[in-house]
Order: sequence, then C-alpha cells, then structure tokens
Amino acid sequence: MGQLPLTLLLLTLVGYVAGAVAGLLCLRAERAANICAFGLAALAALTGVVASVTGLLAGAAHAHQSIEILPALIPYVRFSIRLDPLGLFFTLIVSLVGLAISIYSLGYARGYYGRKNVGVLGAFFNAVLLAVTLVFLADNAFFFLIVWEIMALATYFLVSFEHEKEESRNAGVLYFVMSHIGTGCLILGFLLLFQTAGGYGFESFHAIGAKMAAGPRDAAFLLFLVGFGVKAGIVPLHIWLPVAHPAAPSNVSALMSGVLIKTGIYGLTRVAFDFMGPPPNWWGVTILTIGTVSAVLGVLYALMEHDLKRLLAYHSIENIGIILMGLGAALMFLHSGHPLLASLALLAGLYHTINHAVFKALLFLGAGAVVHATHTRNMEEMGGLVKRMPRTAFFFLVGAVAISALPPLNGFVSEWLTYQSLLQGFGTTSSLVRLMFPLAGAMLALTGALAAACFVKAFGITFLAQPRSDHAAQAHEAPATMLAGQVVLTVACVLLGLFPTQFLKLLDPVTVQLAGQALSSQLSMANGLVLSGAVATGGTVSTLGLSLIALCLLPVPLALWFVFSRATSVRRGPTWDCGLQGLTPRMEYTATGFSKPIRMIFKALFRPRREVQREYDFSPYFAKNLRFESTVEEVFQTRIYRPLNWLVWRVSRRMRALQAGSLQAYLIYIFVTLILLLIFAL
Amino acid sequence: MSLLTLLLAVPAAAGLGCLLLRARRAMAAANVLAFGFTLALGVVLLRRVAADGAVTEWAGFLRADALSAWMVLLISTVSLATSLYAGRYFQRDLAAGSVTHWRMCEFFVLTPLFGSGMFLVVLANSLGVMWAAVEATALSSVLLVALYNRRTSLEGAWKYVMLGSLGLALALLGTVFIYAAACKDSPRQLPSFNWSDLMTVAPQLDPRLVRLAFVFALIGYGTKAGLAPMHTWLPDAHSEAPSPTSAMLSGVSLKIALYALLRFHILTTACLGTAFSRHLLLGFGLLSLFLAAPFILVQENLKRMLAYSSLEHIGLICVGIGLGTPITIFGALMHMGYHALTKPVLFFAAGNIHQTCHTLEFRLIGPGLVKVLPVTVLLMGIAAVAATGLPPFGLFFSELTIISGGIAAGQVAISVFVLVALIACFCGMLRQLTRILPGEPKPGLVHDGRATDGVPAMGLLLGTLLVFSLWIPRPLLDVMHQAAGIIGGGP
Amino acid sequence: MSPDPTATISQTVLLLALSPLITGVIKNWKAKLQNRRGPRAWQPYLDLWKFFRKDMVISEHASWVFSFAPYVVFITALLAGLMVPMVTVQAPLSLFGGVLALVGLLALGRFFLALGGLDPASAFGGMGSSREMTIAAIAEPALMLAVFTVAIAAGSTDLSRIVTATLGPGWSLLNPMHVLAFAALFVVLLAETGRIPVDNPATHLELTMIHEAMLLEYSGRYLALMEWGASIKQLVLMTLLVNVFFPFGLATGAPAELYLSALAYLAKLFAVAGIVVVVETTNAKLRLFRVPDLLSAAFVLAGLALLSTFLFQ
Amino acid sequence: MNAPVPSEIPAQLIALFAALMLVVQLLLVVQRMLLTSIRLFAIQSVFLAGIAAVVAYSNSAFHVYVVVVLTLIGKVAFLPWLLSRQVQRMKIVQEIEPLMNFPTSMLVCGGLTLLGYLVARPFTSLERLGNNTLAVAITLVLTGFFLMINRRKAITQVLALLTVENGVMLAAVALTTYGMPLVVELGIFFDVLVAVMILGILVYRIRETFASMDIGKLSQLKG
Repeated sequence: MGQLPLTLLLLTLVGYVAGAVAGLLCLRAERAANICAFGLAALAALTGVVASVTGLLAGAAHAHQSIEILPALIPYVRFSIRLDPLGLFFTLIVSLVGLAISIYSLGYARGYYGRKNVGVLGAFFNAVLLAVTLVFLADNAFFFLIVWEIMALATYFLVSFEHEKEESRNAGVLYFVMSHIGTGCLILGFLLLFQTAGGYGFESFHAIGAKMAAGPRDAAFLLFLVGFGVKAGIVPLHIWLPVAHPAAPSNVSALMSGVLIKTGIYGLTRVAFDFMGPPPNWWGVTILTIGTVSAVLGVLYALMEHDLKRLLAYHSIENIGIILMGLGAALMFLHSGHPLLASLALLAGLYHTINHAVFKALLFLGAGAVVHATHTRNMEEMGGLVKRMPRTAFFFLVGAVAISALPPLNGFVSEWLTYQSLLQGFGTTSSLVRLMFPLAGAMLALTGALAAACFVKAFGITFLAQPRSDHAAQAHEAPATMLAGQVVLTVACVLLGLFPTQFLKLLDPVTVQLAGQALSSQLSMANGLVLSGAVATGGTVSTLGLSLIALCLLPVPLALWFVFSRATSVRRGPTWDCGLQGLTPRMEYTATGFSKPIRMIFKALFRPRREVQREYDFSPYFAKNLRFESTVEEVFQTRIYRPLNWLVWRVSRRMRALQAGSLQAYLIYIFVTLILLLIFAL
Repeated sequence: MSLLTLLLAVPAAAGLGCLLLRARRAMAAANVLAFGFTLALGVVLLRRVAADGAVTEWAGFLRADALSAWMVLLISTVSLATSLYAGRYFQRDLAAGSVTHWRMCEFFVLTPLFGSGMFLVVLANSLGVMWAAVEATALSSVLLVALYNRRTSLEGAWKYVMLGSLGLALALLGTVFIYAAACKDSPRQLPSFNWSDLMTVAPQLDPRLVRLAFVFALIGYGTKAGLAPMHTWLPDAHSEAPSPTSAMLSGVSLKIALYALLRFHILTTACLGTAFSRHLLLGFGLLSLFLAAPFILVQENLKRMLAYSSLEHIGLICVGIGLGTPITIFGALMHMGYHALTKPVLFFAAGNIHQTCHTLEFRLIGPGLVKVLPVTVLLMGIAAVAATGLPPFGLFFSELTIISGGIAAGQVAISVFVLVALIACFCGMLRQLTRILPGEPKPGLVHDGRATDGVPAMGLLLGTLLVFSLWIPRPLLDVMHQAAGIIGGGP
Repeated sequence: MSPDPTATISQTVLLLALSPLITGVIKNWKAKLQNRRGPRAWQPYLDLWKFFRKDMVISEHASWVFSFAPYVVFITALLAGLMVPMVTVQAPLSLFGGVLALVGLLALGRFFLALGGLDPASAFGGMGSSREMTIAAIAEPALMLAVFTVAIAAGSTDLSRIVTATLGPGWSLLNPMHVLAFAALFVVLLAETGRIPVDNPATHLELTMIHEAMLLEYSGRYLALMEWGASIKQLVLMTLLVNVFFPFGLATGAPAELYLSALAYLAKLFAVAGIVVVVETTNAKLRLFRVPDLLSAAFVLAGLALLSTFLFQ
Repeated sequence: MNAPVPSEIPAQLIALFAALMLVVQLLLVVQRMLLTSIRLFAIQSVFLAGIAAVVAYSNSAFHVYVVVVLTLIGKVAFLPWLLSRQVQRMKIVQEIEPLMNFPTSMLVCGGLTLLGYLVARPFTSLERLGNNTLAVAITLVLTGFFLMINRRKAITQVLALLTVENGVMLAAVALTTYGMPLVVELGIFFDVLVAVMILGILVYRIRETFASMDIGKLSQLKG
C-alpha cells in the first residue's frame, strides 16, 4: 500500500481542480454548477480522508520522498509535495471538515439561486480546499508561499462574496491586508532560513535552526510567529477574524474557522518543531503566554457578542489559544529535555486542533442554518427554534457541549490531555517558570467555564424559550443536505470523544516525527477503554466508561419514578408570570442581560458604555418606552489599530502635498537633486 | 532588407502611410499589422541573438544584443496590444464626440512613429543617436498626451514636455561628457561613439568625467523613466493621455528611458569598476518605491493611481538592478517584462471605465462596476491581482526573486524595506479597487452592452502573462540570462 | 483496577441515602443556632417523597431540554460521586476519571441546569442561569488551582492516588500548602453549593436567588431529581474536601476497617457541615458583584498554596 | 601625440565668446521684455556659432562648419523668428513678476556660477581650446535651469530651455576636438527644432484654451 495514499491524494487534488473548473463552466446553469462543484468537492474530500488515514496508518514509511506534481518551469521553484505525517494529519482535518461542509453547501447554495452566482462560489470554495490541502503538503518554500497566497486570495473572494454589502467588502479588505502582512513576514522568515540552508526545499530546512546564529534564528521565529499568528488569529493579531468570519457565507465561515485558521497552527508546528531545531526556553514561554491570553480574551469577547456568528468567531480565537497552550508547553518540554511530555503536550494541541475543527465547523453550520431560517444574525431576534428546527438544535447542542469541554465529548478529551501535560510540566523544571503551568491550567479552567457560560447563552437564547421575532416564529427546519453535513460532524464529535485511544494511534507518526516519541500505547489502558496521562500514575479518564456507567445509572431515577409516582399526571401550563397577563417575548432574559454580570466583573477590560433613554409621563418607573444601548470596547481595535490607521492616513495626506501641481516646484525638485548629486559626485 | 532595418522601417512606414489613408479601420489595421510584423521580427531576432550573440547592421550603427532583443519584444507586444485596443476605443470616442477625426488620425500616425522611435533607442549603437531617439519618442508622445485638448490634458502635456526635454538636455550633457572622455585618448581622428566600442575602451576612460557623465545621465534619463523625485510629470501625463497612449507610456516608454540609463550604468561600472552607479540606482529606486505607496493609498483618480503603481514598479526594477547580483538583475528583467504585460491591461480597463462612467474619480465612479462592465472588471481584476504581485502571476516570482536575491546578497535591510513598500502598495491598490469594482452600482449606471471592448487586447496580454508566468521558454531564458550578464558587467 | 460492581452499587446507595441527610442536618443546626426549632434533620427525605408523589406542571414554552435537564443533573452528580473515595481509599470509578473528570461532570450538570432555567421563557430562570454560570466561571480557576496544588503534590489527578499520597508519610496537618488549599477549596465549596455568603438556599426573593431561580418552573419528580442532585453534589464536594485534606481512617482494603472508616467519615462530614452552618449564620449574603472579590481571594489563596509548594520543596 | 597646439588667438577668442555667452545669460535672467529676451538668446547663439567657427578653423575640421551653419540658421534665425511671432500674436510684451526678485536671482546665479567652476575644475586639463569653457557651459546649463524655475511665462521657459541647450552644445564644442559625429549633431539639431515647434503648438493651444500663457494657471493636476 506504499503508493496508495499518494495516488489517492493526487486524485483529491484533481477532484478539487475539477470542481473549480466545473463551477466556472456551469456559470449559467446554477443548479448544475451547485451539484458539480460541491459534489466533486465532497468526493474529493472523501478521497482525501481515506488517503490521509491510510497514509497515517502506514506511518513514516514514505515520509521522506518528495514528489513533483508539476515540472519546474521557473528557475528554483519546484512544485513538489511530501506526504509526511504532520501534513497528512492536517490533510485529514481539511478533508474531514471539507467533506461535511461540501455536503452542507449542496443545500446551502440553493439559497443563492437567482441572487448570486453559485458557480463562482463553488469554484472559489474548491480553490480554497485545493490551496489549503497543498499548503499542508507543500515541500518547497516557494511553492508553499504560492499556495498560501492563492489560499488567501480565494478566501478574500469568498469573504466578500456577498459584495453588495458594504460590510462584506470591508471585511474582505481587512482580511486580505492582515493576511498579506502576515505573508510578508513569512517570506522574510523563509528567506532567513534560506540564507543558511541554501535551498528552498523543506528537507533542506529540517532542523536548520541548529545551524543558524542566535540572532537570525530568533528573528525568523518571531517573523513566523507573526506570519502564522495572523492567519491563526492570535491576540493581538486577531482583529480580522471576528470581522471576516461573520461576513462570509456560513459554509465559508465554517471552512475558515474550521480549517483555514488551522493553516497557521500547521505552519507554527512545522516551523517550531521541524525546522527550528532545539528551541530556547523563551519560545515556549512566549507561545504558552500568547495561547493563554488569546484563550481568555477570546472567550471574554465572545461572551459580549449577541451576533451569533461573531460569537463563534471569537471562540475560534479562544480555541486557537488552547491549541497554542499545548504547543507552547511542548516546546518548553523539548527545551528541558522531556521528549515524552513534549509528545504529550503536542498531542494535546494537535488533538484539540482536529476537535476544534470538527465542532466549530459543526457550530457554524448550525448557525448557518439558523441564519438561513431567521434572516438575522442577531440572537436577540431568535429564540424558540428548538421546536421549529429540532434537528439543527440538537446538533448545535452537541457542538456546544463539545466546545465547552464537557464530558463525554471530544473537547473534554483534548483539554484533559492539555491539563495532564501542564500538570506534569510542573516537575520538569525547578525555575520559577514552572509556576506558569498551573497558572495556565487555571486560566484554561476559567476559559472552559466561561465558554460553558457563553454557550448556555448561545444555545439558550437562540433555541430555547419563546421566539423573539416573527422571522424566528416562522423559522423552518433546514433541508436534508444541510442536516446531513451536520450529521457527519456530530458523529465525528461523538467518536472523537468516546474513542480517543483508537484515534491517537493515527497521531503516533506525527509525534515520532516531531518529538521522537510514540505515545498511543502508553496513553491507552484497559485495552483502549481508558485514556491515561503519559505516566500511568498521572491520572486516567474514560469518556466511554463514564457514558456506559451513566447509562447504567439511568435506571435509578426511572426506578424512583416507577416506584413513587406512577399515578401522577403531567400538565402543560403557562410559565409563572407574577400575575401579569401572560409573558411576552419581550420579558425574556436577553443575551445582553445574560452576559451582564461578566461585563460588570471585567469592567476594566470591556469599558462598557450604556445609554438609557426613557420617556415617561409622570414617573420614571412607568416608562412609556425605553431605549437601552450597551456597547463594549474592543481594546486592541481602539487602542492599537485605529490610531495606527489614522497615522498612516495622516502621513500619506501630508506627503500628497509634494505633488502640488506647480511646474516650478517640480523643476525645483530636479534642480536640487542635480545639485546635490553634483556635490556628491565631486 | 535586413532585420533591424525592418524593425525600424515598418512602423515608420505604417505611420507615414496613415497620413494617406484616413479611414479609421484602415489606419487601425495598418498599425496592428505593423506591430504584429515587428513582433514576429522580434521573435526572429530573439532566436538569432540567443543563437549567436549580438546582431549588428550598417557597419555597427545598429546593434542588437540580448538586452535590446528583450526590449524589442516588450515594445512590439505592448504596441500590438495597444493598436488592437485603439480601434474600438476611438470608435467610441468618435461616437461620444470627445475627439475629432483629425485628432484620431494624429493618434494613428504618431503611435507607430513613437514605436519606431523606441525601436531606434534600443537598436542604436551610438549613444548620441540613442539620445536623439529618446528625445524623438518624447516628442512624438507629447502630442498624444495632449490629444483630448482638455485643459488638464494640455497641462499634463506641458509638464511632460518641459520636464522631459529639460531632463533630456541634461542627459545630452551626460552623453557629451562620455564622448569627451572617449576623445581624450584619440585626438587625431573622430573617436567612435558606439556603445560597443566604448565598452572595449571603458577602463581607459577618465573616471571623473564618467562619474559626472553618469550623474547627468541619471538625472536626465531618470526624469524620462519617472524615477522619484523626477517622476512628477508621470501621473499627470499618464492620467491625461488617452488610455492606449497611457498604456504605451507606462508599459514600455518608461522602460525605454531606463534602458538608456542602463547603457550608461554598464559603461560607468565597466569604467570605474566601483559600485558608484549601482548605489545611485539603488537609492533612486528605493526612493521611488517609498514614494509610491502613500500616493496610491490616498489617490482619488484611477489612472493616476495606476501611474503611481508604475512608479513603484520602476523603482523596484531599479532596486533589482542596483542590488547588482545576477539573481536580482534577472529578477529585475523578469519584472520589466511582466509589468509590461500587466500594466497596459489595467490602463485599457481604465479606458473602458472612463468611456462608460465619463470620469476617473473613484468617488464619482462609485461601487458596483462589476455589474456594469463584468468582462472588463474581470480582466481588470486579474490584471490587478497580477500587478499587486500575487501568484500565480509572474510579478510574484520576480518580486520574490529580487527580494530573495537581496537577502542572499546580505542586504537584509533593503529587502525588508522593499517588502514593506510592496505590501503598502498592495494595501493601497486593494482598498482603492475595492471602492469601485465590487458592490451595488449607482442607480445611474446600467449594464453596458458594449462592455466587451478591448477584450482581444487584454486577453492577448493576460494570456501571454499567464503562459510566461508558468513557463519561460528556453531561448527566452537564455536571452534574459545574457541580458542579465550584460547588465551585471559580464561578457 | 476495573470498577467492581459491589463497591459501585454500595457507594451509589450511600450517596443517594446520605445526601438529603446532610442537607437536612445543616438546615436543622442552622435553625438551632438561630434559636429556631427548625425542620427535622430527615425532612428532606419527606420532601423528596412528596415531590415524587405530586403532579407536574410544565411550562408550555418548555422543550425537551427542560425535561432532559433533571436527569443529567442527577446522574452527573452521582457519577461525580462515584469518583470520590468516601469510606475506602479506592473510589469505585477512579479508573474512569479523576478530579478533572469530576469537575467536568459537575460542569455538565450545571450546563443543563442553566439551560433548564432558560427554557421556560421566564425572566427569573434566565437571571438564575446567568448568575449561576457567572459564579461558576469565576469559581472555576480557584477550584482548579487548588486541585492542581494537591494533584501536583501527589503527582496525579486520580483522587484515590491523591488520597493515598496525603495518607502517606509526607503529609503534615500544618503544611501551609494544605492549609491554604483547604481554605480556597472551602470558599469554592460555598460558592458551588449555593451557600451564604454567595447564594441563599432558603430564599425565594427574586433579586437574591440564584439556584432556586433556575428551579422555579420545576415541579413534581423533576424538582425532586433537581433537589436530590443538588444535595448529592453538595455531599460530593464536602467529601472531596474532607477526604483529600483529612484522610484519616479511610479503609485501605480490609472489610473490617469499613465500620471504623465509615464512622470517621461521618464525623468529618458533620464537622464540615458544622463549619458551613457557622459561616452561614455568622455572615450575610454578599451582593452579587461582591462575590468575585471573595472568589478571587480564594484564587489568591490557592495561588499562595501553589507558591508554597514551590518554596518548601 | 601631437595635438595641434592651440595658438593664443583662438584660445582667447573662445574664452571671450564664452564669457560673453555667460554675460548674455545673466542679462536674460534680469530681462523682462519678452522680445528682448528672445533677441538676447539669438545673440547668445551667435556667440556659440562663433566659438564653433573658431574651433572649426583652428582644427581645420570642416564638418564643424556644418554645426556653425546649423546654429546660425536654426538658433539665430529660425527659432527667434518663430518665438517672436508667437509673442506678437499674443500681444504681451513683458514677463510678469518672477518668483524671485532680480537681486536674489543674481545672487543665485552667482552661486551657480561658482558651482559650475567647482564642477569643471578637475577637467580644465581636458579642454582642447580656451580655458574654463566647460565651466561656462555648466554654468549656462545651471542658470538656464534656474531661469526656467524662475519664470512663469511659457515662452520664457522655452527660451530658458534653449539656453540650457546652448550650454550643452558649448560643452560639446569645448570638450571634444572636433565636435560630435555629424549624425549626432544633425539629430540633436533637428530634435531641438522639432521640440521648439511642438512647444510652439502647445503654447498656442494653451493660449487658446486658457487665454493666457501664465503656466501658473497650469496647476489643476494635483496629488
């Protein structure tokens, strides 16, 4: 089966290309375009799943052959790919999520019939999938940068796909500008590596850091951190993320949040573990800190949102933070010479990567269905959807439980691994740095709890209670294809949650490649039923076992019911309304109200601003109508980016005065230059 | 008749012929044919140069080495596209009554002369003749710039010609100095003014005189090439000229002046054997790069923005040459070519937009062009993607080549600077084009039926661009390497 | 290693049986301390029995989530209980999850409790859920940090191992780490079980209630399950507290020890209940936005505990 | 190498003419009347032709006579005629206030002359005939440049441009034994001719459109 994965992967790539072309060919026939483009994408993604799984099972067998997929035409640009475990693992992510989203899109794109050009959507969708897959497989810095930019380009078009909206246009620009700045950093970083390596092939970059001088090495690391950090959306480079994700069509948001930002994680992992050689301690510390900060701030800002998709976008920042915690810890362990723990932490990070990809995509798909049904992204106008779109609600609930890191779903497992690695990290060093681990753990706990709060809000306000608007009241269940897409991811969530030990086997080659340790055997006890921390004494957990026991315990309440209260009856009645004439939706608890305690507690961060205008006849306590507006401040936006932007504009306008339109002035420029040069030449 | 002679004669003949035949179609056809022919000749020349070095005619009066061959190709391609585009363009202008038939004839007469002037620049061996030819191109393009005879276009033309001829006067002084330097060794008979001969005696030339000569040539030809701070005429002329002319000015004319400057640069380096001229080029290139970005960012006029982007690209080319390593020079040459293939498309598209919206102000054009001129906007978008240096188009490769060459040469600071400037320009272009291309069009504008104007021309250029971005054929590659060698002071 | 059925079943029974008693005892003693007669200690059993017998009125706005929540709350509490060593060192489910899983399970219960509060479209429920989640969120870091402190000392997150470690020679009552961590965990206990000064279990005053607000729409057997689940949770947390920090007399295996250890366990439990009672009677309920100060204090305590492990090693 | 040793007379003549050219240039700088300026330019060109003639004679280089003739025809006769016709058509006699008043302009010119000499000093050894001719040439170029900056009327700017041209030609004559190759000379000559004609056309159109020759009005294209 040596060549099987390769052949399948090439098939996948061809499939995406075909999908893109098909989409463009059927520009006029939107139905055909929809089916061809997304159908092909789904098939290709499926092939990709198979390919990457087989490849990972085959392990590092053919990790080191790099294959030219196109002949090299421009000097020293080689279009070569390599099937190494890390790349394959991320390919698995993109293919899995891509599969679900493609199926979903088959239904979602129908919403655009007659309004927008579905063919274009499908084409760019396939282009993104293709580019992302190639990013994960590229084996040459030039090639990597090319596909990286193509990915950014295609995504830009997808973000501003509904370009009639000002919002989407600006979001696209912001996204592309940030991404381009990131790319600039990557270019410099790669060139710094190239200076030492003398080649652009990734194999020549392997462990190049060891040969580099400290200065360029650290510079390269920081450049890569910024470059990939922008894409991953780490604080404070995240500002594009909550703008771009909501503006895009929902299937695209799912793609971006699930897959696209993972390219940043991939890049960091690739660079930090594969290229840079043994890391100095401060790298790990930096990444761990950034991760922690991103996690906490991300979830805090998410809590303040009542735009469903923006909320999810901020959660992406949070989860990227959690992933980075794992990676940072792994780097620190590598530094202090604990390959075992390094593998554990790396494993935790990567596992959370795929988990986040799965449940975040699931949540975005659900949000997409909701927005599709209610024509709004504002949670304050939703509610009561659990009755109107029960299946979507259920899938969303699963996603919410998973992302809140609650057992027995996958989010819990990966965070449990993260906890384990942080916990055992305490013993690895005796310097004060060790305190970072438990503190990071505590922050992780805070993040988890806040995330739970946030998703109680998200699910409760969106799906429960009474509908808050007519749209919500007339909402309808999403079509079958859209549900099918969510089913795939729901199943993935459950499986990844219940059978971690089986899945971790796939990750063995990755950890072997990057940290030199295969862990799955140590991690699984009781023939795979139980997941244990790297050291057997560390602690164990078994989501599967817990679920089984829970099932066994279920008879207890049922028995109680059976014994005591067979005779009782169940009556539906109105909710207690304190004796008013029934509850109206306007009396429900709003999303803003729900998050108010948090807003008050973290005043210092949010600087909340509230405006209350009430009109009343005789007493302010009997207001005729009342307008309440509460806003929080996005610190990075207002303190860093806006001033910077303003400065640039100011300077540019000033410089514009040079071109004042007077010929004399222009002559003087030349004259002065000439005289200076003459003096200089003397 | 022989190759180089034909290259000069055919366009000139076409131009003069247009004096006789007055029909628009006929003149357009004549232009197209002429430049198509020169393109073919260019390819032949390319092959011959690639095979056996420099080609000379008229006892070395005309001489084409790799560099010239490369430029010949650029000139012919861009001119061909321009004349392809011009026909429909002026048809609509005539219909709109914005030009008289007489003015249109002016265009079709002058453009081929402009073209042959440029051919003479790159083919002339004698520096003096080269100077005269550059002046000739300037003069022939002035009236083209002033074609619309609006207040603004006259102003643009006036600035263009004043600054241009002043600069060229200085360039002439530089030329004189070089000649003088050559004279000093051979007082008896007239020394040869041929570049090739000068190269052979370069080491014996008086270094101080040559330095002085290069300074004047730099200012002079630099003005024509639009290097900051002598670039000030560039946005005016480019924005006021009819779009075909803007395309030619920006696509090749700038590079022609740069070519003339390069000849001096090579000579100077050969004589002084120092980095004197390199450093000057580098400095001016960086200045141009640095100046372009803010102007693009706050620009209010489409064609002016494009002109500033040309400034940026010229700057980048100069930086590439100024860095002076084989890689960067090669990158600079690539960049010349790719830019020549890209920028005209943008100007053509701007022309269509102008004819549809009757303005070039971003504010007045407003959003939503994609709904009005779908095809044009599509092509323009592709060209813009290419021009801002995104893959899979060549400028990405050339820019990356230059930067990586810079890093490899240890010029980290410069490379970083270049990268920053490029990113800034990208952001500017992105923002500006987003203001007009996507969105919901203003109520006044409706889908324009004649929106497919100029598609052949743009298609030709973009197709070539795409092909050559992914695949540079062997002989071309050889010639480019030879040219890079020549600039780099090699054989 | 694998969980043996008898232990599991017996501990389940113990949890079910003991938890209402603790609630009752606390109520009773509190009354006594305030010179009231107060309800009988076994009143909660009667209440539960009563709730089970009663008909249910379910809000017309409520969905399946509302009916699903009680079971989740009840079962997660039980599951969590099965991971804590009560009378024997070896907790029945210690293999299936340690303290992290315990926290996770309680969080899962809380998640659905809060959803259940939101479901009937009543403003009280929403308010309760919002406050519950907020307090839990800020209690979580302190809890986790305290847990980390002991877990680090034991080198494991498995409660049985932690207990054995604390039983072992290394342990001393006055180890500052233990004292501080205990204090922190005790505050968290107050917050998690909805005790004064964080919440007032006795009130139904709309502006002050948190936990009760979420239960407002529940009735009949659902209410019974909710209440029971709450008291089981309380028992679990108390057990965690006492057995982790004062693991005297925990049976290590031999059945003979069981009676002794059971007695010891009860004694410790009632002691903690006593402390809770004292705290509840001597303190007033804090304003909602004062609670964070209390919990951050707990966080600082736990942090100090951590620092002390660092200093005294 | 036996270059024709320049006898004193030609050398002095050339020096004299060059000096006179400079003087005329300075007069131009302070001259307001357009027609007078044009005549001054013509005079300057005469001197240039004179220098060329001296060179041709003393080196007995006959093709340099061609340069003389061309200069006389073009710069002395034709261009002045063309320009003055323009001026008469436009019925304006004098330049409006220049950017700098005359004393300052004179000071600047002095500075430029100094610079010219500085630049030229290393090369005096190269000059075949006369001395400091090169310095004068460079000074002419610079002052012509300055003149261009300083004046606002289109015509005077054209004049200034032409004086720059003169300077260049002077340099050519001064530095090279026999002037430039004939082709180049011809090319330059015709270029200048055409340039001025085209400038004339533009000036004409500008006057038609703007009803003025003040290029201060040409400042709409900004930014």
